Amino acid sequence: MNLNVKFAGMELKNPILTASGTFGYGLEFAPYGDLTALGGIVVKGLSWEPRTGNPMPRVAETPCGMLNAIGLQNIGVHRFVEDKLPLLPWSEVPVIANLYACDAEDFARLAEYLADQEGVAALEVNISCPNVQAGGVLFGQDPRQAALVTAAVKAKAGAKPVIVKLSPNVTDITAIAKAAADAGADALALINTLSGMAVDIRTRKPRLANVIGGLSGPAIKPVGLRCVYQVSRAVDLPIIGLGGISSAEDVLEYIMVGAWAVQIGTANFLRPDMAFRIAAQLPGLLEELGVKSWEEFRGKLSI
Amino acid sequence: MNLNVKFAGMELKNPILTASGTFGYGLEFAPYGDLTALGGIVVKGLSWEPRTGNPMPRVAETPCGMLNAIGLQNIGVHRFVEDKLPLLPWSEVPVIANLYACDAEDFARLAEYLADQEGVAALEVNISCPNVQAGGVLFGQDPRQAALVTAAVKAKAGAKPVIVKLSPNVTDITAIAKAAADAGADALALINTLSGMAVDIRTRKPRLANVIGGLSGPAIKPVGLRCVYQVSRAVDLPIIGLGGISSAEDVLEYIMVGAWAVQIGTANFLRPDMAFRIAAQLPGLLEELGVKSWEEFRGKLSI
Amino acid sequence: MSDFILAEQADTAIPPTSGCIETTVVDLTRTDSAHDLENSLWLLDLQLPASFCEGKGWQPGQFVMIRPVSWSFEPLWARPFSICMAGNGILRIFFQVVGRGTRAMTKLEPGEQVVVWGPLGNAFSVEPDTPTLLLAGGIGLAPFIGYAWSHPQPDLLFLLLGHRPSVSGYPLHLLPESIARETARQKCEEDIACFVRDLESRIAEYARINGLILACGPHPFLRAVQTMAMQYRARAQLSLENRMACGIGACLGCVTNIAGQELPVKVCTQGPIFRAEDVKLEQAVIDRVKA
Amino acid sequence: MSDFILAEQADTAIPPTSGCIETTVVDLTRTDSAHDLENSLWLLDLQLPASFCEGKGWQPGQFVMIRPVSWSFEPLWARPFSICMAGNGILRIFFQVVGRGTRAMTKLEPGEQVVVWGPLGNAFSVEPDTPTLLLAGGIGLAPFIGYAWSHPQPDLLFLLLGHRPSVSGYPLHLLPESIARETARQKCEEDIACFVRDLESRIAEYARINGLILACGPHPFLRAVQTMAMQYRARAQLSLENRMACGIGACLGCVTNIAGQELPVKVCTQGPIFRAEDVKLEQAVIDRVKA
Ligand SMILES: Cc1cc2nc3c(=O)[nH]c(=O)nc-3n(C[C@H](O)[C@H](O)[C@H](O)COP(=O)(O)OP(=O)(O)OC[C@H]3O[C@@H](n4cnc5c(N)ncnc54)[C@H](O)[C@@H]3O)c2cc1C
Ligand SMILES: Cc1cc2nc3c(=O)[nH]c(=O)nc-3n(C[C@H](O)[C@H](O)[C@H](O)COP(=O)(O)OP(=O)(O)OC[C@H]3O[C@@H](n4cnc5c(N)ncnc54)[C@H](O)[C@@H]3O)c2cc1C
Ligand SMILES: Cc1cc2nc3c(=O)[nH]c(=O)nc-3n(C[C@H](O)[C@H](O)[C@H](O)COP(=O)(O)O)c2cc1C
Ligand SMILES: Cc1cc2nc3c(=O)[nH]c(=O)nc-3n(C[C@H](O)[C@H](O)[C@H](O)COP(=O)(O)O)c2cc1C
Ligand code: FES
Ligand code: FES
Repeated sequence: MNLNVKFAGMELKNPILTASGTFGYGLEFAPYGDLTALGGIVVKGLSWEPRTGNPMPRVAETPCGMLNAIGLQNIGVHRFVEDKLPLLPWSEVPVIANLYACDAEDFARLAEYLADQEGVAALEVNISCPNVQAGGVLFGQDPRQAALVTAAVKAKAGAKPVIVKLSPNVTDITAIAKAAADAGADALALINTLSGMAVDIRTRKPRLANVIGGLSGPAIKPVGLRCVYQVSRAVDLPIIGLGGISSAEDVLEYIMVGAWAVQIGTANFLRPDMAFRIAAQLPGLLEELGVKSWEEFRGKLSI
Repeated sequence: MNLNVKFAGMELKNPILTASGTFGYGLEFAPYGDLTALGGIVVKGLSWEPRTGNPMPRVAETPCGMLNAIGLQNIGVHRFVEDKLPLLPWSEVPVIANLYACDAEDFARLAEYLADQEGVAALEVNISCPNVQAGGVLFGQDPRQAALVTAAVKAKAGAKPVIVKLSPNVTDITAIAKAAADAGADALALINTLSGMAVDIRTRKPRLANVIGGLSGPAIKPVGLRCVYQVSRAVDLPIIGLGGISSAEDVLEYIMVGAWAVQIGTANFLRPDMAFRIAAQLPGLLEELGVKSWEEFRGKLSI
Repeated sequence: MSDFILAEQADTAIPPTSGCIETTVVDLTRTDSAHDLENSLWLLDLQLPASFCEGKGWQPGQFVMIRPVSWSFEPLWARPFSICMAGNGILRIFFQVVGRGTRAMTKLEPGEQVVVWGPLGNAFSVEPDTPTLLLAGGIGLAPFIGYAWSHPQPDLLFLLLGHRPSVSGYPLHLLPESIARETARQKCEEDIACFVRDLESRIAEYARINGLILACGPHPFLRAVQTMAMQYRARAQLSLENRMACGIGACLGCVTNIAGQELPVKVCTQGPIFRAEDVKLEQAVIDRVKA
Repeated sequence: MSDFILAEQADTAIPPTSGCIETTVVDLTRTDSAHDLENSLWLLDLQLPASFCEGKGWQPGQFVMIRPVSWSFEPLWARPFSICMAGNGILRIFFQVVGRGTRAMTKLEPGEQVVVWGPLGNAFSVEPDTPTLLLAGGIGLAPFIGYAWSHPQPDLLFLLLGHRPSVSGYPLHLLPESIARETARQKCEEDIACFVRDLESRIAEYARINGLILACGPHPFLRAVQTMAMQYRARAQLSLENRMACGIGACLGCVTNIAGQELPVKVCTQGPIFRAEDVKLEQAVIDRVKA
């Protein structure tokens, strides 16, 4: 079948994207597969200024998953646009910039700058920064804050589609999704990591210097599927599903509960050719299942 | 060292309890170990009337975890007290009743009935039922609702300690914890399962007839540790920690982040002698680590 | 006849078991010669825990939960298997590869550690003087090997085995020689229709002579047997293969609805064997449990 | 000397690699004879991917990420290992059991499938005419075997190996015979003090003659080398063993702070080898990474 998916003004040759923070700036994976064989590339979260991130250690393995507290180390949006973007095959594969800021103005400034970059296909807004002004609650944990950021980005994004990335660490993810939708989001991506921690009883220290980090990987797939399922029934926006995907089967599980596209995250660490392998295996699996089009399959979970 | 722990008016010979719903009514495990070697037994959630639970299938395996949507099938509190409790060695090991109801009055009625039962050492309140009157939000997801239930149970529990069991499916678990504490809870137990789902792309059906279920097992340990850590710093009540514990090491991880005792849940399914083995291994591990008392270890994570 | 079953199904006593034991793999042999690992057939011999035959011992139809130590957390649960034979120091099971757990079991090495608990559940009725029809759907043969050996008059038994992989993969040589048997391969629609006719005439016959019918196999097979048994008013017992997380009545994940029971009953402790007229084999469960 | 290293550390180019390959286990041998599995020493030979020596080839000090296919999700990450040797159809690594990943690797069977990516990272400098001191802390010996074979004048090399398990477990016979060497076991406080004195006098000596010092081993060992190298102004390169999730610069989990760099640098792509004067070996990291 034709794997092509169109939504939010984007056209992807297949629904396999990569997840921000797990695929570097894309170039790191060029030796392991053909970047243009992917549906799209979401790069590491970008801030206005370069960021050093959190102290080490900042990754730890957990059962069927991992914790990270990288703290958004990145080279800053300017160096990304100047040094990395020109090397990416952006005319053949959509490159999506993941934005990170700690107030609405900063988000808007990032959006404005990126709106002018031809090589950027869309903006993905990471709203998991704590808003200090709002008492430290994360933007992504409060519908009003989420709406604020979405509107600010949307106002400056010009023609670029705005994807809002949601956190699962909330009482009701559909409330945040609705707020982002009402504020103008073109698509939603979910889920970001679950808040978690790990400790070492011998050193009596946390395994992450930052103490708390984000849980990702196969362990969280049930949570990701549930969130996508709930949001896809509550909000009329295309959804990009992620969380624990590590096979073509997992991709179809997400699409079956309502996702239009998916992102491969932690699984890229299991083997750097993972996203390429999954993209290559997808047609065969669809044929085996007798699926003829995305429309016939997407969201078609029979209850 | 002396493994004894005292809190909330209870005295446990060691901090190893079993988690509700994973240890039947206790008796099922008698062939696999000495029930009196445990710190305590928390039995399957009890409602006023017997409940048939959800349709099948209601369990599914997931990476390093499982989903369940048993739907609180149970024989009802009266048959528990009449048929099961007399067979349990409750004079030698504390038996804790886990209560389940869908409104505050029902909770109060359960508490009142159990307050009179000599064989019941404490009441654990499962507030993960959706409150239909409050628009279907779970009691455990709203601080006011949580306080309401806690106060209702506490008012009728007489001398029995009241343990409130918290859900991790909230934006801020410390807010619920504080509400329960202010409403009179004697201790808190956390975490209950994470909301999740699983699907089968071949049958195109959810793997649970109920569609959504609760995720438990090693996969969720990082979330449980994080919740216990946060709540233990926010609330001045003893905490019973659980979520993914499957070894003596895991027990000490929970105690190091602030728990007074722990519960073994899904791991009981890995082998039915699991809780007994962990209780037996604990002294050796403590000795290896040079721990001399709980006071010197509990909450002593060095940041 | 089924007093024994009904007693267990009353959900009062804890069935006797030898507890949870760490034992070792003695031998693992593949019995079929197909190319594919999927659906392949295996005999697994474990060192029989000394405690296993003490006390009440084990009875055919009972099962064990098996979990290799090497599984750490993946797969998470143990897997249930009928006891094929237990004696002479060996606990033998006969299994088919259907998913990741059974696939992982094909990697077991002699000497490797395996956690086992059992014997679990109730057993097939034994009526020493009654002609008894054993209906095995594929791997459902497993408990009948022990059953045949334990029966006081094996010449009263007749085994009908419906199978998909070649019959050579099924260890029929482990049965007492005196047992009458028939096998029927189901390769195509026609085979299946033919097998169903055969099944029906046998069930009708045993209904007529008030014989005992015991069935073990996949859900669709059990449903067919159930329907016919009801139709001909035969006395049939079905062994259910519901998905099990604990095997000991603790998780309530394996339940089934039984006529006359207010609450769903636990297949692991109150079954796995039920009278055909009592059990509700729901279609929804079948679709999901056997994809 | 360190131009090569500094170029890589500039975080521009993607270091050349042969990509991600599924290969098979040729051989696994335990080299020590201790009783315990913990800390045991092993040589693992994998079939060398044909692409591995093409193009730029590999250089001593580089590493590979290894992940047996049988791991499914547990452990989750691949594990990094120095290339001990690569040639004649064999990719050899030398590893020590320190945790669950390396423990699981001791179960590898010939013929088993393993995913490998590499060669990764930068390499130790080779200065053909400079006396070069190789400082190996235990398993840190691994890269020096390849280094010694690739060096144009092996008689200019001197290897000092500090070790805890018996020396017989270290495959010193794999080194070219012409290489001078000394080994020192660290069993007690006294041994350690003695080894540290030895280390210091060697480092002082190589500083004097403007020799090159290369070190590979656990963090505390590297710290000791670093301190002494700074003190005597020796030219030393350290190979870091930070925890790695991806090995290719994508996760930012392996970073370390380097003098003169605004952002933390990736040990996997910009290292693992750094000049002693540049790298900040933080105590906090050490406590946590090597418990
Ligand atoms: C009392 C009892 C006795 C059994 N005796 C035998 C026996 O003697 N020999 C034998 O080969 N098998 C027997 N089974 C079935 C066996 O337990 C399953 O085949 C096995 O658990 C599948 O594990 P898996 O990881 O390979 O499959 P999974 O990967 O878990 O699943 C693969 C497929 O098998 C189905 N399945 C998974 N678990 C079960 C389960 N517990 N029961 C039924 N279907 C399941 C799934 O729905 C799926 O379609 C018995 C089951 C029960 C309950
Ligand atoms: C570039 C590089 C080259 C290496 N070369 C070799 C080699 O040639 N031979 C060899 O035996 N080892 C080598 N190591 C170390 C090896 O990667 C670790 O010993 C291994 O990853 C531990 O895995 P584990 O699952 O057994 O330990 P775990 O169970 O993950 O951890 C056990 C202990 O090892 C520490 N640890 C875990 N992962 C790492 C890691 N990636 N780096 C350092 N410490 C870790 C943990 O903090 C813990 O104290 C190298 C590491 C790096 C980064
Ligand atoms: C090491 C690491 C770094 C990440 N960095 C980012 C980031 O910069 N921005 C972002 O939106 N999400 C980030 N994430 C979250 C992932 O994009 C993804 O939402 C999450 O890991 C769940 O998907 P997975 O289970 O497939 O990994 C990061 C995840 C990991 C593991
Ligand atoms: C099959 C099953 C049934 C459960 N039933 C209950 C219950 O009746 N009441 C309750 O409070 N928690 C129930 N739980 C939640 C557990 O008590 C526990 O909070 C959760 O599983 C997390 O711990 P674990 O990861 O150790 O299993 C159940 C969990 C499982 C797996
Ligand atoms: S398998 Fe757990 S109750 Fe039957
Ligand atoms: S290991 Fe991932 S960036 Fe170095």
